[in-house]
Amino acid sequence: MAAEEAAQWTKCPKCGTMIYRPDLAANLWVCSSCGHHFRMHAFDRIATLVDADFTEIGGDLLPGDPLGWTDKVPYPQKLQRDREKSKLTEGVVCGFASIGGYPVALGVMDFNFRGGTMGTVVGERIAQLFEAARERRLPCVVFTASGGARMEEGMLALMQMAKTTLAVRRFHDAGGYYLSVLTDPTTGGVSASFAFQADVVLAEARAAIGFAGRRVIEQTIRQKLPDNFQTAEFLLEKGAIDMVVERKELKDRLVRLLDYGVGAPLAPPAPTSAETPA
Amino acid sequence: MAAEEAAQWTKCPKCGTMIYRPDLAANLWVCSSCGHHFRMHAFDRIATLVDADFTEIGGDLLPGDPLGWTDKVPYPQKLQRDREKSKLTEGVVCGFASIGGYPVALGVMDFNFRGGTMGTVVGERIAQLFEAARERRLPCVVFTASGGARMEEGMLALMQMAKTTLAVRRFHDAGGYYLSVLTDPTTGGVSASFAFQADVVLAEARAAIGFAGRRVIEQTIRQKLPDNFQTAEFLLEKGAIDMVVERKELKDRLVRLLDYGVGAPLAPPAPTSAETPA
Amino acid sequence: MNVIVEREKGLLELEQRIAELKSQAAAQPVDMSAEIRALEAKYAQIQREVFGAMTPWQRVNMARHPKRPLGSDYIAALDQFDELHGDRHFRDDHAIVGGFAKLAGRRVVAIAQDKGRDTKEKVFRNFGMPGPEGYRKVIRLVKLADHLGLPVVTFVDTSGADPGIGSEERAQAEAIAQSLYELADVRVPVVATIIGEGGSGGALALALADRVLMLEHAVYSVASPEGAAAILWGDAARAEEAASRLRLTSDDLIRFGIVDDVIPEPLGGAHRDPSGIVTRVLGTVDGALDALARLPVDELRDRRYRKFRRIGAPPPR
Amino acid sequence: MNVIVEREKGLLELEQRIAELKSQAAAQPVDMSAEIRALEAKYAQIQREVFGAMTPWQRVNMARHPKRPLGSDYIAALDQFDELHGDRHFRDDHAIVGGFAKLAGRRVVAIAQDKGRDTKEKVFRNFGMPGPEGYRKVIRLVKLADHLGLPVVTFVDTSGADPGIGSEERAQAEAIAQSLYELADVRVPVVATIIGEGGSGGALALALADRVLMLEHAVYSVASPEGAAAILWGDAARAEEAASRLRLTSDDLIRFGIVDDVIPEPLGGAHRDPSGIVTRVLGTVDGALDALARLPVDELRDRRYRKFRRIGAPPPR
Ligand SMILES: [Zn+2]
Ligand SMILES: [Zn+2]
Repeated sequence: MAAEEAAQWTKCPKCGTMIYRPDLAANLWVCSSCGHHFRMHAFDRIATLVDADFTEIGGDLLPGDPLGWTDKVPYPQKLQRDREKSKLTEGVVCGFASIGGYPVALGVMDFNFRGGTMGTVVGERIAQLFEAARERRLPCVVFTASGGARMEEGMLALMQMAKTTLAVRRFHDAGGYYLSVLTDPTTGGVSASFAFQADVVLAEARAAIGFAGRRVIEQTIRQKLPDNFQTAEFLLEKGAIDMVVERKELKDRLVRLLDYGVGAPLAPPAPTSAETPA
Repeated sequence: MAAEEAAQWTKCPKCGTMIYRPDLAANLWVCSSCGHHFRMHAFDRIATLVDADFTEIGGDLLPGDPLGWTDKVPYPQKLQRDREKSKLTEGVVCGFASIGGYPVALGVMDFNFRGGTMGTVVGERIAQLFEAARERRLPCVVFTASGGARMEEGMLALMQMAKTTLAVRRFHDAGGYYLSVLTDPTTGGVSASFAFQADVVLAEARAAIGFAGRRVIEQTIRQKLPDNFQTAEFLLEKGAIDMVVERKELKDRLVRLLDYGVGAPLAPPAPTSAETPA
Repeated sequence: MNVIVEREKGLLELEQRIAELKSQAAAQPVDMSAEIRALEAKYAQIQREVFGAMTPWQRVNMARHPKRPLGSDYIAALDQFDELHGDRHFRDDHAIVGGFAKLAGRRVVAIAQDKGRDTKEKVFRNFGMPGPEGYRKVIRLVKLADHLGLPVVTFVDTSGADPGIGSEERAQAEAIAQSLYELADVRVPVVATIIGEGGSGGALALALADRVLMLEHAVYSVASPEGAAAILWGDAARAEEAASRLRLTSDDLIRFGIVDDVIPEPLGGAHRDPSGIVTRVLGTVDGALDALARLPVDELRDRRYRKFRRIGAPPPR
Repeated sequence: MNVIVEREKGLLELEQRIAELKSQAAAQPVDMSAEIRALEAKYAQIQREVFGAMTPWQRVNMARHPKRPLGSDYIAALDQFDELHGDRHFRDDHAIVGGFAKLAGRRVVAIAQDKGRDTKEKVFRNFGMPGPEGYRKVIRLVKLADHLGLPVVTFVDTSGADPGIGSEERAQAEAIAQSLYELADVRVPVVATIIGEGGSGGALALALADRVLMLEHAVYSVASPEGAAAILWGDAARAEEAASRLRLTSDDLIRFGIVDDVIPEPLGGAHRDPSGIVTRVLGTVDGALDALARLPVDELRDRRYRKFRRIGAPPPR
């Protein structure tokens, strides 16, 4: 098997099945053998959701190196490496689109860029997204995937929890409708800010969601945690989230949920295109 | 010992000590041996709290017999008996007064009248109290003591939970400041309405507080409950109430708490009399 | 033992005999129409005797009939339903089912108490007795409805709030008090329907509403008859006697102005025509929402205030 | 092992020798003033060496010094304090102490994180690590302050929010998110002071404030140095190295505009003059409240928005 052909195959980390990558993409990055949800690239996620009309905002906001951080390699080199690896400029992609005919402000985080950590650019893009949604009277949909605050930007990263919260609150107080979709993994400063400030909090099936990391907790309590701990299903049972959705049903569900917001104080008129669901 | 003299003595139900009634009154109906808080008559309670200026409202509202209730004796006879026994016209006394110089709207329930149960008159008096407090821009202080809704007035009694809630909500939305003091016992429809709708919820030491009665729970789970279950101290630990106060410290504490509301949107100017605490 | 189920037994046998006779008649040339008519007349007579004028205790048993449509049956009949779970703090309480829904094309938030049908479901739903987390889910959904401007529709069916240790530990009283508090001034119309048992504060916590509807044979009571008997006479066995005094039927409650509208049931009770009754209820709710939708928000809230304010109030002097 | 406590040992011995010498000198006719002066000079020199220019790691250790004034020391120094307990739903979290208070005669709501001093207290206070109920108590108190128009004063000192199983089960992330959400638009002024360790989101949940003050040797960090080292290099033992990179000192944070004012400590740290430093902090808070009290509500909230909005924002184009 040539190297080129081999690169077309990937192994499911859950069940070990070898999957042909184009098939995986066609199946929304869900393993057809075991249902494992692969982490999705932000632009793949957007492509599977929107009505082919995504307009990015804030894409020109790029991170600096406010702390002058160096450990093994300088922070700017890490950023450069992740940019190349992920084809992204930062850990979140924001913009306008419509989903099933419903116009939305859409933010999608990507674990491939610095583990989806929130630094100044992620915070700024999210804040701008909510501000733009407020001005344009759009509902806001945000997909989270994050290891938490980005260490290499220190306290400036932590402060993005405050910044994003202020933008969400202002949007919401004006009557905005906000749906968050927690994907694998959503932890730390992102889970403890805009992820859990939505009107409706959805989670993808089997996503890991929590505040403290699993390892931190295991070290603290010095015992192994049960397998389902911090899973979406666990959180549903504990009352923390509204629903768990399989990826294949996610778009339909989002369209239905968006429709309930059509009469909200801060909402555009109902869609009139042929794409409107019955 | 003559019968007349014997009537001057009472036995502490907690420790069994015989107490001379005038001493008990002088000690705020607290057993000087064991600290047991006797249930207080509403007018005794008022006398120990207010600056000698209580003006009752709603005292002329008297219960009818909306269901035409009879079991062993007709409901009107029960009412008559309790009126004579308690020297009260119903299970709550409401009015205006000042406490340590702070003008308040004050409601005091009394377990001696039909077990402090809430019927139409209790609900109406409480609602009128909150409406008057709103009009006069007074903080509201309510002492609860209740076995719940009054069976003999059926659904009309239950509806008083809704009525009192509406009055509390309207008062609160206008900026009113509301303190509730839960005394022994506070259960059922009173605990599940205005008792737990206050800005600050105080409880007298060792008072029994809960929704379901202790016996109902024991019958349901078929085991004995721990002694401290549904006590004020238990609720404090469980986070349900703001503080537990010994009766001797209650007036001072209320005065301090009332002072924090002086700048509230719906508040009279700060007291200027000599009674104002330093 | 459900007294309605007991009384139904003879009728069900008769029903079966009539059906058998009819199928025999179809298969044979002999004319059996006279016998059939006679049996049908007898059936109708017994049915009228049994269900024509039920005692309050029979109504209680009808409200608890094992085949009576449950909260989730009404939810299932909505055009669309997207369940929202949890109180965001402790757990998802399955005695309360709530979420976004469409009713006759209208976007609403629907909330139902559900007792469960079979044993497994009953346990899962805690027999329809919500704990504090159930009422906190209600609060959350009502706030959401208020935020999005969606009317709230509730279906009430509970013997009462859960009286367990955990519920007391997590402040059941506070949860009900706050549910009432939240409903008291919500900016959207609220329509509550008592579909089975409206048991005490645990029911009212979903029924501080602009319109309170009630099924003909539902009951709505200050306490369950058993609870009232225990409170009054220390003897839960005297439930039938308590039921006869508590004025818990729809006739009583419409007279007191506590219920705004009674939805008739077929002779024999809602379970004799479950889908028909569910449709009729949803239609009545829809009509109530139509009327309420015309009111300006302040007028809506003011009417709600006055509606409950006058219950049990002395006549104005 | 606290590196500041270690470094203090020599100084404390020297202090004791000077004190002994002074009492000897007072008791004898011999002139020992030269020896005393020499020792005092040496003491001052060492003190300057030790505390004059502390490394970030030393600052972390100073912030964790076992004798450093704790949250409850600030609370105790208020003119009046009436503690309010509980989240109304699950339990009273002792890592958070809050209630009504008077500060320089002003009515406020005061909220402090407290780590506890001795072992028993530390356990009682969960080492100052609040669980979800702690943050829900904060939310409740902030709503109360908003309702009564009282400013909010917070004292921040935590290594972070509690990372236990129960805290995750009861939605720690949601509790912190909602605490931030509540503070974001409260109608009253909020002044936060970082008095010891400002550890991550668990600290920020009390510090989304109109004025953020910081003691000179306090630290405020995106993660504890141990946590950051574990995240970055999988090795919590490299905490000192992490501390040196994280920019967690008051000098760094005032430069970034994250902290508005730094309150100087005596040479050797706040614990060398606990009552003096507590008084100074309360005075600074009072001054900040004076300034904020002059702002109209909308202006206050707008400034709060802009204050955090610009942190880490790219320069406007
Ligand atoms: Zn697989
Ligand atoms: Zn005693």
